[in-house]
Amino acid sequence: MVKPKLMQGNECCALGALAAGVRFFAGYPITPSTEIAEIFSKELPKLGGVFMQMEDEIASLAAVIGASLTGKKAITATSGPGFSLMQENLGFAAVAEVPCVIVNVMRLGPSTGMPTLPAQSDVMQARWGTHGDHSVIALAPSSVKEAFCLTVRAVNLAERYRVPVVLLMDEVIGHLRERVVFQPDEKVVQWERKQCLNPKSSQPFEETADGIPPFFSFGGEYRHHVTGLVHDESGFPTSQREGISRLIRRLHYKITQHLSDIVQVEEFFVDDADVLIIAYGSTARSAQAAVVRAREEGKKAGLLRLITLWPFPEKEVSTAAVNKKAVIVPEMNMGQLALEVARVLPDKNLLFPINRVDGELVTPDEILSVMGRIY
Amino acid sequence: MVKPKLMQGNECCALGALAAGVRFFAGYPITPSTEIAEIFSKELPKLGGVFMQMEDEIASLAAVIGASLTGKKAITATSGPGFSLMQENLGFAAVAEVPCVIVNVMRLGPSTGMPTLPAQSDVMQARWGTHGDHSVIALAPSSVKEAFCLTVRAVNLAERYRVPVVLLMDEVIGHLRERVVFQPDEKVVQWERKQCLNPKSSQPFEETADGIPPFFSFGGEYRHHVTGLVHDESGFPTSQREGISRLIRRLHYKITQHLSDIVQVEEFFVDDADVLIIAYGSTARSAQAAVVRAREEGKKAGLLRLITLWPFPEKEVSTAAVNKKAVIVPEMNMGQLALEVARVLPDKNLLFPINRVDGELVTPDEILSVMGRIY
Amino acid sequence: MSKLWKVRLSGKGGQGLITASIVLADAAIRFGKNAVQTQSYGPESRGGACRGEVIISDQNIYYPKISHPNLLVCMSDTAVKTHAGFLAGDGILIIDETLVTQTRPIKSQFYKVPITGLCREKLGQDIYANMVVLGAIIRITEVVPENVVLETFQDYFSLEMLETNLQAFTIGLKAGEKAIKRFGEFSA
Amino acid sequence: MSKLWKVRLSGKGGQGLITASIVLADAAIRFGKNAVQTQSYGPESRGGACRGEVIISDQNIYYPKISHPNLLVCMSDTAVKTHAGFLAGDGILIIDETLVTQTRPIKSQFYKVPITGLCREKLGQDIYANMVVLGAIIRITEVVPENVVLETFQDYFSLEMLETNLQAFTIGLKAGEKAIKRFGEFSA
Amino acid sequence: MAKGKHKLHFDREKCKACGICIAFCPANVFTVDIDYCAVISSPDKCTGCRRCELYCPDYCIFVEEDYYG
Amino acid sequence: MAKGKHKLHFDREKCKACGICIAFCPANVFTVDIDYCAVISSPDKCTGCRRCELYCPDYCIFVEEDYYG
Amino acid sequence: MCAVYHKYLRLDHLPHIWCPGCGNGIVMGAFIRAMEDLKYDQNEVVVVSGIGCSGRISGYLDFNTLHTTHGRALAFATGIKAAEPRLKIFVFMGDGDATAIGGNHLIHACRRNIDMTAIIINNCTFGMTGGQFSPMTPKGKKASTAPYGTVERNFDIPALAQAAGATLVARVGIYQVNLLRELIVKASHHKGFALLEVISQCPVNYGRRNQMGDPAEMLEDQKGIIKSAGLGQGLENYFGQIFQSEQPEFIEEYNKMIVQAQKKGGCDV
Amino acid sequence: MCAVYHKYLRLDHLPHIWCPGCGNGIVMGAFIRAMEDLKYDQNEVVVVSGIGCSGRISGYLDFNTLHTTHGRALAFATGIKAAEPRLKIFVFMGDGDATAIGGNHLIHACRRNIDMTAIIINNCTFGMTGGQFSPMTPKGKKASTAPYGTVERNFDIPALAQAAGATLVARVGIYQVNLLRELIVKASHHKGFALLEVISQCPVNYGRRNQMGDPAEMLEDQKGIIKSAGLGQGLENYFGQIFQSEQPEFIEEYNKMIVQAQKKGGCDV
Ligand SMILES: Cc1ncc(C[n+]2csc(CCOP(=O)(O)OP(=O)(O)O)c2C)c(N)n1
Ligand SMILES: Cc1ncc(C[n+]2csc(CCOP(=O)(O)OP(=O)(O)O)c2C)c(N)n1
Ligand code: SF4
Ligand code: SF4
Ligand code: SF4
Ligand code: SF4
Ligand code: SF4
Ligand code: SF4
Ligand SMILES: [Mg+2]
Ligand SMILES: [Mg+2]
Repeated sequence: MVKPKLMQGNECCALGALAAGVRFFAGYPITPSTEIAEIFSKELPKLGGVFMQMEDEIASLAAVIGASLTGKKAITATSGPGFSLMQENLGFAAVAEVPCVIVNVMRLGPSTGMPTLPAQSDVMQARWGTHGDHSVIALAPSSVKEAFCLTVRAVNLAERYRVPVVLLMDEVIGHLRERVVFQPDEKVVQWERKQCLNPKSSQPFEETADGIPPFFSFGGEYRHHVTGLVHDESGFPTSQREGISRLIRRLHYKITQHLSDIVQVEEFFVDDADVLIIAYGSTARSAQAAVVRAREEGKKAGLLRLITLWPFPEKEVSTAAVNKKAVIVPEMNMGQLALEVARVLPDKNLLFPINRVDGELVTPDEILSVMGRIY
Repeated sequence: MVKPKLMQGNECCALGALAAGVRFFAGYPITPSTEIAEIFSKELPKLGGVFMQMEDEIASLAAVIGASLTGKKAITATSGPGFSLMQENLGFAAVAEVPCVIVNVMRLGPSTGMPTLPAQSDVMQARWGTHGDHSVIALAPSSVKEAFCLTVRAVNLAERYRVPVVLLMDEVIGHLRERVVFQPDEKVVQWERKQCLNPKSSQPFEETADGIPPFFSFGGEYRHHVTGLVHDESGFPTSQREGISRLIRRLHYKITQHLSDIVQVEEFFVDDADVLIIAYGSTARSAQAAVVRAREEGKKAGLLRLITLWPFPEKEVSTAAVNKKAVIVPEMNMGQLALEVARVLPDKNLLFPINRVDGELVTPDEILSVMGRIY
Repeated sequence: MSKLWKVRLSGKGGQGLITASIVLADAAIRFGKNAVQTQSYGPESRGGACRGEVIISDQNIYYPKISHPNLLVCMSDTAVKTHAGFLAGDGILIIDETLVTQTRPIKSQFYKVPITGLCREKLGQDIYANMVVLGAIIRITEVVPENVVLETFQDYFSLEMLETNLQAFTIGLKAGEKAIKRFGEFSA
Repeated sequence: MSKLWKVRLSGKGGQGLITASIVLADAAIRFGKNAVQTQSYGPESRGGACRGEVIISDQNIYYPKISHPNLLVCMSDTAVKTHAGFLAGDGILIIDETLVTQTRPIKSQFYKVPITGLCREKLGQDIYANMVVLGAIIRITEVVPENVVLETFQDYFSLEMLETNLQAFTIGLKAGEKAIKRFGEFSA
Repeated sequence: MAKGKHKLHFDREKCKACGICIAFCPANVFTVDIDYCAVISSPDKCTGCRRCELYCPDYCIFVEEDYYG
Repeated sequence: MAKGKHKLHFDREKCKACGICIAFCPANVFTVDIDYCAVISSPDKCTGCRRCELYCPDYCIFVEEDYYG
Repeated sequence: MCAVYHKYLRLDHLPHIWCPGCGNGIVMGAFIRAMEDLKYDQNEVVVVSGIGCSGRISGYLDFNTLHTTHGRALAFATGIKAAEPRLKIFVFMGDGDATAIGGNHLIHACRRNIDMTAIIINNCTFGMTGGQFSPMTPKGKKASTAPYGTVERNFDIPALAQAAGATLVARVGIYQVNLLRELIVKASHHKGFALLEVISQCPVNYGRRNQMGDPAEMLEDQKGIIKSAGLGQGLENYFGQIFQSEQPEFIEEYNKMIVQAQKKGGCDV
Repeated sequence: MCAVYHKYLRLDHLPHIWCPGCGNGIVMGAFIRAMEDLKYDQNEVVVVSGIGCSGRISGYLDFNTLHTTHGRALAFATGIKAAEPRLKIFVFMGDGDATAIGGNHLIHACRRNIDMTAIIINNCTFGMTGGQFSPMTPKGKKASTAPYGTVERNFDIPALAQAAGATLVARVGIYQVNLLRELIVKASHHKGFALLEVISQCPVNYGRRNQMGDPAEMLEDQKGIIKSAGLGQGLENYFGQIFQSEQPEFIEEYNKMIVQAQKKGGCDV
């Protein structure tokens, strides 16, 4: 076995990206994500890759998209205020189908808020932050090791589906240091973009069976046009009604068609549970602790940990909720993913959100106490 | 009776703002909202007010907030791409409780999209576009006259609740010209900010009974500090856990505590209806046409028109949905407010969304045909 | 209850059709009708496909768009190609004979008016063609009385421009007259 | 199964307590334990309230935060005020006698160590106080063997810095020794 | 070798009737048609200066040099 | 009127021990205490130049002019 | 249309959407002729543009083309160049695009001195959105958002770019089509960030509102426009003049750093 | 602490959060003494700041104070000034705040020549986030995101501001505390946009990483820093020197326009 190591969430995120083949980072420093940039600034030059500190977050995502258009795997990292500024270009990446990963290490509050305190309050923003209808994938790691694995996965999903993927890490995980073990047989699998093989028979935004068009890269053998305007399959602007609808719908279907490949959840004593906790990120750890303690007390608690937040694991949540007496959703926000859970639950009276917005992680005690009240 | 006039939605929006007492506009041109800026550039100087064309949308909302801090009523107007850029400062207005109105004349698509075509695809963004937990009010007019009235109301709500209010107008309404009648006895009521009367006994961000702190204006008699950091009641940054939580929660409660004052819907043959349509903005007009035709055919259709989109009229929707055989939600997007309706409906199988994303308004025929299939 | 009019003016950007539709809607409202006006245009600021639409009614107008106009004016070949097929069964089609090559009757109520030609000929410039269109419409449909339209003009044109636009409108009225007379020729 | 340690090092920014907590967590992992390390600090880059926390266990550590430490080190008066009340019933409290004015025993297991004073006196500078702390902890709790900590040092300090940090650590070990001996004085 | 004549190629389809070539041609080669589009009226006067080609925003005109046809 | 002496006021509470006043005082008025905070050791040497006051980032020092006390 | 147009234009996307007499077409023509001189492999050229009438240029040119978000063209271009330095980059922006919303990316591209050619097509207005004033609309001129004439001062683009660090700057009018072509060639050969301000014309949304006559008249009037557009800080009134200096270029400096970093030893991933 | 500090500081919010020897405190001290000279009614003064260590200055000063979003201070300030022209505006920004994310608002405030005083506290780094390089970090210096030394060039802030249209620009070091005070007074008296670049120090996140000694040593070293921070385009190396010109100010021009507009007759609302 490989020697276990003490590693930090942000560190593992950067190293995961490098392992996934990322060779371009552009970003603008912001607490609590800065370590990610710092690691890239140190490691990328060694690998011949590019680290750029841009003038702001808008430029950062723009540069990442530009780099990705040349075929490079590219990433940026930020926190709330920067993520807000990236929204317009996130929409560009969605509509122009440019693979890229945006790490958002979530901190508390709107505006400057509380830069050093954790929150999970950008969950809805990750889905809805940009204007217009679009598709996006968002993942949330619950451990330092998972920060590595999910960054790899984020890069892979971005490449496979030609979408912006948001890694929603909360500050607790980003700054957490813990024991990480890489097994000697553990391999980092890299997914590559579907490449255009023959420009005669394929188009850069074509409606393929799997919904994902082949990628034409800048500086490759075929020239093409990329625009943020609604475009037809060739990539040029269109104002044909069917063409418009086809593009916007495909941007959705290319994700919803592949839920089984994209959506990941983890079950922890779910099957026989009476009370189900649904959680993600660091709050899922509190939930795990609560489940362990509840079980010790003989209470049948279980946890459905959401790894993929968007597309929302609708099927998994409704299946897991079947026959449960209560569903507890602890979050470090005023109740965001709980809204989605409410949408999916057959009976909203079963839903018990727990919300903390004071910069502290929800505690196992709080979860147990809610559990105690209802069960 | 006053002579009826042919007026445009964007025009009425600007005139409504002036009637509500707005004397400051800062914006950056963007289709299909530009007429609003153009009218302000003509009318504001006549009234001694200020029209500024800023370097971008970020600066526009910043300038609006700055102007509002001096006690002036201030507004900006934009469309999707600009609205995305405003998100960070929208959060600032929310957390610093600065009254302001943001008009978003919605156009199609993420990124540049289809600048001249209508959509209703920024509904979720209006609620969730900025990072962190916050409160926001959003209204959607369905007629040109209502563009006037709801702009007045948006200004009033912003002033009363010290929040950013988003006027979500779709391009159809923004560019529509129709007959507008102002009754001679029609008065524009202006709501004013609660002012600080005594700085000794009150604080600029204090927890009052109604949740709304008194306003201290720059250049007034009392000096104070305004920050986008989480702050205590005096306005200075705090990292006390209770203080943080209190602020974030108050930002919510000051809205949710006043739903009856804020939420407006309009019923159109709802009571005895078997099939309920829930719609807003221009699609509500298609729905009205559909209801009229359905009734002509002896079908009991009704419409609940949402005037306030955020806070979501949860109570009104669930009440109106009682005993309905089906609920149809037509939108010019991939289904956004339908998600909220789904959350509130007791039985999701009753929900029938109609979605158009090709830049055309949903037609009454489409609604009738869905109705025909289910009823 | 008088007739419900669904008017579509179609052509290219720069022809002033949107202005014509606005003036028409405004005149209808002055005349005590209900009216809505909408428009659509492409990214091109000149020369792209462009249309102005007006619904005139005595009732509330909820749905403001027109799927099947009962009065269609086409000021380009593309306009004919795009819109003629949507004309309501009993609808009226007016084409600008100067610009549209397809001049064979394609609908029962088919009027040919050499709009742009007349405008050029009499006023030396194309840009008043939109008011010629308006004149022709008013004469052919009588949707709004002439004098109400003339009244409306005051609000839309500066003093310098008023004169020529009035001329254009009158040219349109006469041309409409003539077209009605010629109508027999084409009636299917 | 050995003891579950919940260690909180509290003081001010600039004292190096976060580094100390990281080294401790790393050493614990080298020693085959499970460990998580977290931290919290204010906006001040120096002098603000600051803490580093480590949980050391043989089990999975889910919830990574500590509400009731069973080993608390306080390096400022504010730290004592803020954290002492949360110490677990059987918990150990170590205070920096040099910086904390409250030096009367407030918990059953109460160790006074003149951490900063010793550091200054022997090394001429305060900045190694964090390794003095670490030494004291190791001696008092024996949570990780000395040699494992020393091994860990190689990864955290450059060659130039290693020497002095080792010295500081040794000073801490000795001071811990002494504190244990003095412990009797305070036991309630 | 003797220099050939300049041959003017003009694409009426593309002309947007901006009037630039007409105003800029030093030799008054162009007039306008009923649509205000350019018309090559006096091709023989052409000096081959290529102003029309270089300034036409729609690439309607191409001045072929050394044309012996 | 005769000019009075300069009186140095110092607020130890606020001092963050940056060392600026110590280094900048031309008259070596300051030394440091165990916390590296400034200490007014030789007040009499003070020339009243106010450098300590103007450069102290924490406003710990105030040089009172024309002090007759 | 001669062969060079056939080679570099996407003929199936013409006619372009620009109005009769719009300067954008003239600039694109000069660019195409400059490409004829430069003889780059089309696959190795990237044309990036912003949003605006001028931004539509990328759609018509047969290279790798990118039509970005409003104001951000240089930031996208920076990513492309840094990721794939062998590519030749040309960035087209409108005056609004480059100097209103995109001003920050402009000065930072100048500061970094990253090797690319930027062309600002300055028609003194926001053409695409219907003629609002831009930071380059001369004071006193009318615009759809300045019915009483603008009150704001303008940038002197070359002076600003030079102060920000650009190492080749020039201003040229579309009137000077041949000079424009030469300058594009020169700018592309320059190692570092080259910025050309091209004084262009929007006869429809700017000229008409300001009674500037037909496109041909506007074209003749160019020198006057340039004068009034200057801030009067020394660089004004140069018209085709070109300032050039040699300074470290971003990619070169970055590559030196890579060598440095790689000496220090490998990454443990 | 003398009376002037008592008057202008919010004593209950001190001690400030800045590190020992941080230049921000020295700048704030000079500002307070300039206020003593200016004698404005405190209720008529607005202090706006950005985000960063330097941005915290607004919280300590007893005026109307506004701590904005990162980089946007000048845009907020523009709204305040335009809405309430009688207020005296001072805007504090860090080098990152003003020249990285906020560069566009900076050049536009210069261009508009709107009457306010902007002070950039240039400590050559992003202090608050832990010492990443900023556009003002001299080339070759280390930063937390430049472990091998920075490769980017810097802005010459006064040259940039002047080219953008600012009508009073100066660079001064915190070493020159008295000059700084005088310049603040002069800038505030100036009609138009006045920009002061104050070379400051971040001993913790910049100085330490670059072995620049203790705060006192850094303070002594200032002239050297200023030299290397210049772009070498003519304006470099002036240290306290001040460039001033008279140009139309935004509010004045706007007011003239109002007069014009009101002549044209009323609005029908
Ligand atoms: C974020 C954003 N704001 C505003 C717009 C609307 N918009 C499109 S083009 C343009 C300005 C065009 O002016 P310029 O860059 O000078 O280009 P021109 O059309 O004059 O060539 C604006 C404001 C937009 N597309 N995106
Ligand atoms: C939009 C956004 N991006 C990034 C940040 C993080 N951030 C806070 S302060 C700062 C830079 C501070 O540098 P500077 O402006 O020079 O101020 P200093 O701390 O050096 O005084 C950054 C990047 C932020 N708050 N908001
Ligand atoms: S310049 Fe070109 S587009 Fe203009 S009139 Fe001449 S040929 Fe036609
Ligand atoms: S080449 Fe010169 S002379 Fe010949 S037609 Fe063109 S502009 Fe006239
Ligand atoms: S006033 Fe001058 S001489 Fe006196 S203590 Fe201060 S620095 Fe020293
Ligand atoms: S300058 Fe001020 S803070 Fe620094 S040592 Fe002297 S008194 Fe203390
Ligand atoms: S609007 Fe102006 S810039 Fe745009 S295409 Fe027309 S003439 Fe050219
Ligand atoms: S980090 Fe630097 S700039 Fe910030 S307070 Fe400390 S010394 Fe000052
Ligand atoms: Mg322009
Ligand atoms: Mg700084």
